[in-house]
Amino acid sequence: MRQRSGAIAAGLVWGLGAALALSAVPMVRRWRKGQAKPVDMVRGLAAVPKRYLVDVHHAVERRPGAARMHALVAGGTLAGTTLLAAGIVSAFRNNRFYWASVGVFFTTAIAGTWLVRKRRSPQKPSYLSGGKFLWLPYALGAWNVGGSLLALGQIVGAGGVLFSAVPLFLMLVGGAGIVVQVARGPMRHAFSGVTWLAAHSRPERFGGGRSTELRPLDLAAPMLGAMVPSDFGWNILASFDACIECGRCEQHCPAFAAGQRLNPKALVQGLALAARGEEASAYTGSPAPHAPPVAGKGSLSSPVIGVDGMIHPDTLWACTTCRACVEQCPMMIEHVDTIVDLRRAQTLMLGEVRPGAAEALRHLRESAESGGRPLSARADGLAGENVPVLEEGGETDVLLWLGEGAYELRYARTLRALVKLLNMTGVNFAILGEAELDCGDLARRLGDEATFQMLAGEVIDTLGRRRFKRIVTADPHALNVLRNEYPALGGTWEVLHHTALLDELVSAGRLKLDARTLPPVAYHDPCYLARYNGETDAPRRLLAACCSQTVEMERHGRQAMCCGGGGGNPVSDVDVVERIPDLRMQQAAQSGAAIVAVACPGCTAMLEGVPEPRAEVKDIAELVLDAVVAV
Amino acid sequence: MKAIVLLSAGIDPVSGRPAPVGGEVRAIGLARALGAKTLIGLHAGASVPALADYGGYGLKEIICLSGGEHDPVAALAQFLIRASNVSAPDLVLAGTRGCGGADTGLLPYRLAEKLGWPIATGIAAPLEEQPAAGRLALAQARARGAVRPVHVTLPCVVTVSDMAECVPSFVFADKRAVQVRDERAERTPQGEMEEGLLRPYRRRPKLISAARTGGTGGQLLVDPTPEEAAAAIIAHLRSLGVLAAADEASSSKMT
Amino acid sequence: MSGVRHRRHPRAERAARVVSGRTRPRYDMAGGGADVVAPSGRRRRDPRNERARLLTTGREGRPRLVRAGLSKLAAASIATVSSVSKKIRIENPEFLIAVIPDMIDGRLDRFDRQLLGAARKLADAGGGAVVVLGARSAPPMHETLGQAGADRVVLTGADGSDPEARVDELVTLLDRLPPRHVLLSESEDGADLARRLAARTGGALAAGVEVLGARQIIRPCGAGRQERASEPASLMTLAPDRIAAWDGAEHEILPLEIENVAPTARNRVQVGALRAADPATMNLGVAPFVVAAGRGVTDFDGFRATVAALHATPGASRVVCDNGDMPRTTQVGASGTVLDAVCYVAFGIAGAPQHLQGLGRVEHVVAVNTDLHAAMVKRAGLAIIADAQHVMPVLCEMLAKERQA
Amino acid sequence: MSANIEALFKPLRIRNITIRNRVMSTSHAPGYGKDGKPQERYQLYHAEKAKGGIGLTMFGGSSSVAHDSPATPWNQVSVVDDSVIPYFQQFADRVHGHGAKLMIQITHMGRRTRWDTDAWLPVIGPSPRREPASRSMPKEMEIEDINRVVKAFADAARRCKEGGLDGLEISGAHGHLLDQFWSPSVNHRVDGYGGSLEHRMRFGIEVLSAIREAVGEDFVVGMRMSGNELLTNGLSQEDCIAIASEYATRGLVDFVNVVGGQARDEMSHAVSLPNMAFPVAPFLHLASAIRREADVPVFHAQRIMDVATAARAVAEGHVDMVAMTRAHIADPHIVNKLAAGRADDIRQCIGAGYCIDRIYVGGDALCLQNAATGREATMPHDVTPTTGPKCKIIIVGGGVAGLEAARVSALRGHDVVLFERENETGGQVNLAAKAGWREALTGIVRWLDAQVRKLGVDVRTGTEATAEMVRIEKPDVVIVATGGAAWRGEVEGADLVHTTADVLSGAVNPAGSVLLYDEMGQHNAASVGEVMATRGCLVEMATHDRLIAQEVGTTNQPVHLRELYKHGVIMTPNMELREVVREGNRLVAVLRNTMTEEEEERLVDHVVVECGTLPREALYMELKEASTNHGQTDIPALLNGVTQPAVANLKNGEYALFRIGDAVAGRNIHAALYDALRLCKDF
Repeated sequence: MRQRSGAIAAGLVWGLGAALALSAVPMVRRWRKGQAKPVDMVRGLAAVPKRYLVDVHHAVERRPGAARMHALVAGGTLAGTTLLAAGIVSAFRNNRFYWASVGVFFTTAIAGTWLVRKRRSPQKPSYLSGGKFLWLPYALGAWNVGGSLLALGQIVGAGGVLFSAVPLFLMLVGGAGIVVQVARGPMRHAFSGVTWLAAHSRPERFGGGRSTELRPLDLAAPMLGAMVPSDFGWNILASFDACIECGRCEQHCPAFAAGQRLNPKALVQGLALAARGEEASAYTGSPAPHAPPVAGKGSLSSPVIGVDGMIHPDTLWACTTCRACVEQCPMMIEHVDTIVDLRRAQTLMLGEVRPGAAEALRHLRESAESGGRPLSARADGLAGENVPVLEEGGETDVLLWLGEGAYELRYARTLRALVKLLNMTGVNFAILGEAELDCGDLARRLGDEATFQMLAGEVIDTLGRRRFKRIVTADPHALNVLRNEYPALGGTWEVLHHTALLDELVSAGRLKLDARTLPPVAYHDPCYLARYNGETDAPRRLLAACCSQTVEMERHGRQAMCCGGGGGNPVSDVDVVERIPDLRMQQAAQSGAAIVAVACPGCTAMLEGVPEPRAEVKDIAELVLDAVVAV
Repeated sequence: MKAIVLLSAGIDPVSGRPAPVGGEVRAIGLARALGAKTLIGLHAGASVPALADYGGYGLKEIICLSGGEHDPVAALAQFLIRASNVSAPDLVLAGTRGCGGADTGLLPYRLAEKLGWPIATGIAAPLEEQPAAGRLALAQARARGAVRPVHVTLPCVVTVSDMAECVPSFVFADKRAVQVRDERAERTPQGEMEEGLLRPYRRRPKLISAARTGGTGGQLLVDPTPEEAAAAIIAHLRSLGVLAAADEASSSKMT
Repeated sequence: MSGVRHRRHPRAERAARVVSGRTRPRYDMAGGGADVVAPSGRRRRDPRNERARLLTTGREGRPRLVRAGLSKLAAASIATVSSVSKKIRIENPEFLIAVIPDMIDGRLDRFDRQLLGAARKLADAGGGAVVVLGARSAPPMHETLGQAGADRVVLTGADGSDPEARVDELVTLLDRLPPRHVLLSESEDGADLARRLAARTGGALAAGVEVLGARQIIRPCGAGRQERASEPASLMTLAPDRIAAWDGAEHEILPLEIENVAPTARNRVQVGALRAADPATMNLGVAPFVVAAGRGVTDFDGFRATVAALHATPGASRVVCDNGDMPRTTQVGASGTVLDAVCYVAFGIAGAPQHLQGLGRVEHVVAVNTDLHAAMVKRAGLAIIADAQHVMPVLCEMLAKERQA
Repeated sequence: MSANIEALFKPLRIRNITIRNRVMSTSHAPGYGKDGKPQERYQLYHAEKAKGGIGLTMFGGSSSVAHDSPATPWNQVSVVDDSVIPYFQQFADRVHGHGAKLMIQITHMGRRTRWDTDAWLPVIGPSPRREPASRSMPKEMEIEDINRVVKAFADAARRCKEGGLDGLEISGAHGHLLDQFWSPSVNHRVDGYGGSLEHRMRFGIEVLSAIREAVGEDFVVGMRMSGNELLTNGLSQEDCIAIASEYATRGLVDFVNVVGGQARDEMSHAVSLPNMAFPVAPFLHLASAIRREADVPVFHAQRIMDVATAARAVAEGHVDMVAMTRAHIADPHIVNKLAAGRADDIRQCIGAGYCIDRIYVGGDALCLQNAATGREATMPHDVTPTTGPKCKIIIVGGGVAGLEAARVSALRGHDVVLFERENETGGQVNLAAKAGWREALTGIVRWLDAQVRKLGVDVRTGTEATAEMVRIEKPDVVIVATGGAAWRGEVEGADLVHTTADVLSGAVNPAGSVLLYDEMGQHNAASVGEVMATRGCLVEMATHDRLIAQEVGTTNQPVHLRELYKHGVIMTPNMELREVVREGNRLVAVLRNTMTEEEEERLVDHVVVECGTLPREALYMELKEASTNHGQTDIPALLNGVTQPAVANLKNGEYALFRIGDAVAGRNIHAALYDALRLCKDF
């Protein structure tokens, strides 16, 4: 009996394995309806363990409780179950040490299972989903308790109903539950997650690398962007299934926090449900806040955006492309790529953009400037500073890219400070003057790839006709496009953020600063500098050198919260409950900062737009200029 | 209904880069609002890349009359007369004026004259109630948001107001799908040339009068009862015509 | 420069003051009689009455002070009031300049006057006369037209309801004149009519002329990035507010022998009556009828109700906007919105200079104010010295009653 | 904020220079010149505007090119020899250091100056016609004089260029030699320089041609001129447009700087420097008309005080550069505040004309509402926080002295409480502003009040402070700014008269006949006379001075006189009020002629007097004994700009006491503000 129950248990494991494998078949079949992507699956699969243990865990670890839970339950269950599968070999079955090991693993898993249950009990946190998650701990518990009991019986040599029938029954029930969870429930992430990790669309991200640039679209393709789920790459479809609904994206999404009709988790789940042909009601997490109702139906081949579809259009335009969700996602899902793909179809195939955005895009097409302002007016704010203009065929060391912000009175002040610093230190620099067009960032984030490529082509041509060593810009959005997105279109330059250049000048001793006595200063990281480009240190070094007292907001560095100014959100007439910059300035106030240091024209405009009383907003260049004691 | 939209190769007033003319974009929108089934763009001149943008606003087909730039009215009229033999257009729509050339806004009028068609001008939208076939009821846009109903016999030329809100959205996929077809216009002699000297525009201020604070005296009521005061105000406003008569006021409320 | 001048003889004035030989002569400032000597023995003077007693009428209606005293005045030295201002007559013009004004509602508006100003420039450069076509009103209009610079008037019959009939009539009349230049306004109606005329006659049109002289006109073209300077064209439209209205002496309208044309309807295009937009949501700068609140208003809900009842667009003074009682977009004044309204009603607004500047080209002002001396009262065509706060509710009530009736 | 504002921030390129924005200050004579040179005070005054973001500042109104146009009368700049060049260089460096451009006005004033100063040379002009304003009768210029002056202009222009200035304008406005030639009201010559407009323009053409030859192509040369002399027989608007167009077409000028009117007598002087009685930008239409016809940039100043009007003038294209000259005297940091979105912090010029009125009596230009202007070396425009200990400062009185003391103290970082017994701050200025066209005075209070509240001062209006209330606050410093109370003077029967303050406050509302007696010669009596006359009173205004409103400056007094004449007020100078007695229900006022001592009477319904104010000092006296300094301000410390010793050496529980403004002695708004700023900036 005792011997037999061991063998049955091993058989059960194999049976479970088979059932799981079978459950994956429809999933794989569905994914194959997505677009083919050149992915080296063999190398990808080989890399999975490392990707899982390093990169995924790095993200999971940001919630220590979840990491513990996951390590115990996944580790225990997988190890116990795998070991039990080896029980097919009778030699093992006779070994007490073997059973002791099985018992230890399953007992560990029981502890983990208890933690799984505790997550949603007695009260489910809002960021977590319910539904099948609610009985998942019982299925796991049945399986693991069964396994433990069985092992205990084997060790102590006891048999009987308690140590053979009961454990086997528990394992049978638990196993069936697990099969249901994997085939039709959140546990599918075990399989889809592995697939996605192996076939990730940005493998460069693994091992601490960065890959944030949007990829060019073939403008001759019949379908531009994604209108229906099957327009996505097959691996992207897998990534939707890989979502474990942990809600970290939701917790970090600035639009969600401000009640702006976007919940990245609900978005990914909406896409996954649409792809599976399930109804929206199957989703049990928080919805996109205040989003108007939609039909909530979908299929692989029906439009996913729209009131008849799965996701309301407002959701798309609320995204600031800040990448906070992507940064947080333990499954490394690419929310921003997804949103931009969806926007591309809306913009390029349907012309469905918000009136404000349509106006901006029209200006970009017709006058190469999003406000329809004369290109010659861009440098107006620098008129008193005698900045040379780099003409065609000319040469300089540093080409200063002014960006869209230069038109604003406020940011012109920052640029003046920067120009003064460059003049002080004798840096040989110039601007493009009237030849500087919009870099195309806004068009691209709004999904208008056609206008982006048109502008990028002209800009690359303009830059190609001038000689310079590197480009410096105070606009992280322009920096991101010039540095990361133009290479794919044939333009590669060394591009520096102005804080990096100033930091370089200070460390080279060309600029001497004296920390001024100021009230506490907090640095607000621009998304496109910190998350997109990983630059968080140079600005902080500069601040430390020019202000007596710095503080950090709770969310800073790569975890910083967006100001709300990116991704075309400000021109998209987004319905607002709260304004994102208001939330950010509240966070600044909580940190005790009286001055918020910024390094981006978008952040400056958004944060200064917050009604007073609020902290003063100053660009790092301005703070540095005030602190200069010698050059 | 078959409609032709007259297209010109315009420029953006700020940057000077080639750009579609706002009025012509609105003309496409108005044609759609009028329920035009067939919608063709017509350009007197050889095709230029910027014309494809009109495709983005909803034109599937654009015909360019190469050589027509010498005398656009003649070229367009010839084309339209020829087209009438096959399937006559009911409607020719145009913007109020071009953007980048002489910009006089005279072309649609001349074309209507040449075709012997009536012309309805400054139109913002169709009226809700349409008359029997063969006529069209349109809303002419007037300053301060006012409108004037215009009834016109088909076939006709219609110019679209720059205040019209019927701006179609721009769809890149449609732009790349547009068929721009070159058709040789019959050789026409060079039309009249504008005389004078062409030079960069110098912006001149509009007239302003001398600032003044005082004024001439008028009717004066000292310490009237509120009733007297109100009655005087109402009577005065009525005499100026700014306050509708009581019966008009109630009837205007109903419309 | 006002035409009133005072003629004074300081020595005579002094002499006239000497009244009595008392040590301290007296005058009564408020009294109407001669200087008096006070009980104290001091001279008691009333300088105001001293002046009044010596005042008579001088030349051209100026006040004249006769220091020697009026009683000594010879009747002959009283100047006869004369100078009837002379009208300018152009009897045998070298050529004609035709002007076709819009004359919306039969009135000559600012643009029409500018048109006549431009026509005068062209006419006066060579002894021409200005002919107005289209004044459909009775003779009293002649005076206004003459003041605006017209020499002849041709009455036309067709109105704008059938634009083609109107063009037919004008083309015939112009053929009969024929003028050297025809001028219209680049306004909504003028622009349309000018183009219809050009298309019908096949002539050229200089549209939207911004600079006009006898030898040269300049008009923008090329998307407003270029301009074309040329000789004045035979048919021109004038951009609004570019050429000053005639501010010289009145012209006399002389009769013009011309056979009138009976317009025949074509009925291909029919233009109906104007339907106005909702004033409540209209942009203040273009609103035709603005009702504004100032310091004298305290109940702003009541004010808004009044504005709504009048079908007007709401406005406010700076103080009211400073206090946040009305949105900043409603501020009227040099530092707010400058109005272009036909009528402006000011409730409780005294009329600071900056506020009055915001009235820009407002034609008619109604002031309701407690201060008789307020600048707004001086500016008003109808001024009511009363508490705006009491008048508004009654006004509302009356309008509501009318509506019910 | 108006959408036009951006238009102000558009750079303007003229010849070889780019001006960073469209806001400028025109050349004027602040009276800061010293020995004919623009020295430190003059330079700092303009450098402050440059620091404040202005695009172009022009200095040296009426800088002279020749000895017979002396620089002495208004402490102007003399460009007659090379000794001025180093000063120009230093000046230019200072202004360029802040990114602004610097230009000068050079001129020959012709008959519009005095012969009885340094060189005692006769004044010259195109024709011997006396100018009422300068009271000078010129010598008719001979051809040699013309050639000499033309050369003098050219030499002076060369000096300006060598001095590193960015450009210059010659003046043909305000009746200088250039427009003396243009104007048929002055020029009666029969040679080639007189007669037709073409001939009258010749002198200017020769001057400008000689200047261009002297300075070469890389130097901006402009011209200031009138857009309409508003004078019978003067230059009409058409004449002025013709002159501007002709000079522009000939390429002689790179800009024209347009003014309205001229300044050859008292009223026209007041009109050309319009004060608060005038509408905003009264002559913009003249500049606009020239801008329409002449193809050169147009500059224009004249009562453009608020940024909205300035922005509108530029945005609508009426002018290319908008000059806010007096506006910058009130606040030299207009542009920076505007660019920083702090338009509400701009201290807006109210058009009091105090600056200009001072220089016409030989003084230096000072701002009625900004005591730092013209004192940049000693007084801060930006008050910086103290590095010393923070004090508790109690200020009693919310008039302008108290408000300024509160503002400055709060900016220094102190804890400030302000008591005001009325329900609103402003004190006597509120009263003064009730008089006719003086309403704009409220602007002074409005700005101070808003600043004080923004800075978090604890403003307790409707609270009359007592010594006890002050002590409870445990102050370190107490400043008494309780102002003054109107005085009835020493006339016999003073109990029968009212003061002007009684009339303005509404305490009395005289009707019938009124004798208004003015002992001060200031604005108060004249404006109250106007107020009463507009209310229908029969007013006679008597004063012991030689003139009505004798102490009021040249841009304001004519407006008072105009209004008084207009309203039929009888003006009786050289009379002293001796006695008032009741006779029946009327009053008899006894006046004595100050020259002949003859007495006469007026039988009137009311007598109103203006005899100034006496300090309200009761609270000060009560607090004085317990204070460490017995209420005395240490004058050397005050003058040397160091912290008052009483404040520097304060011990716990003690307080120092000061009094400022009219609470010390009745003076004016500027004195009150200067008292406060000077004292509090060092706390």
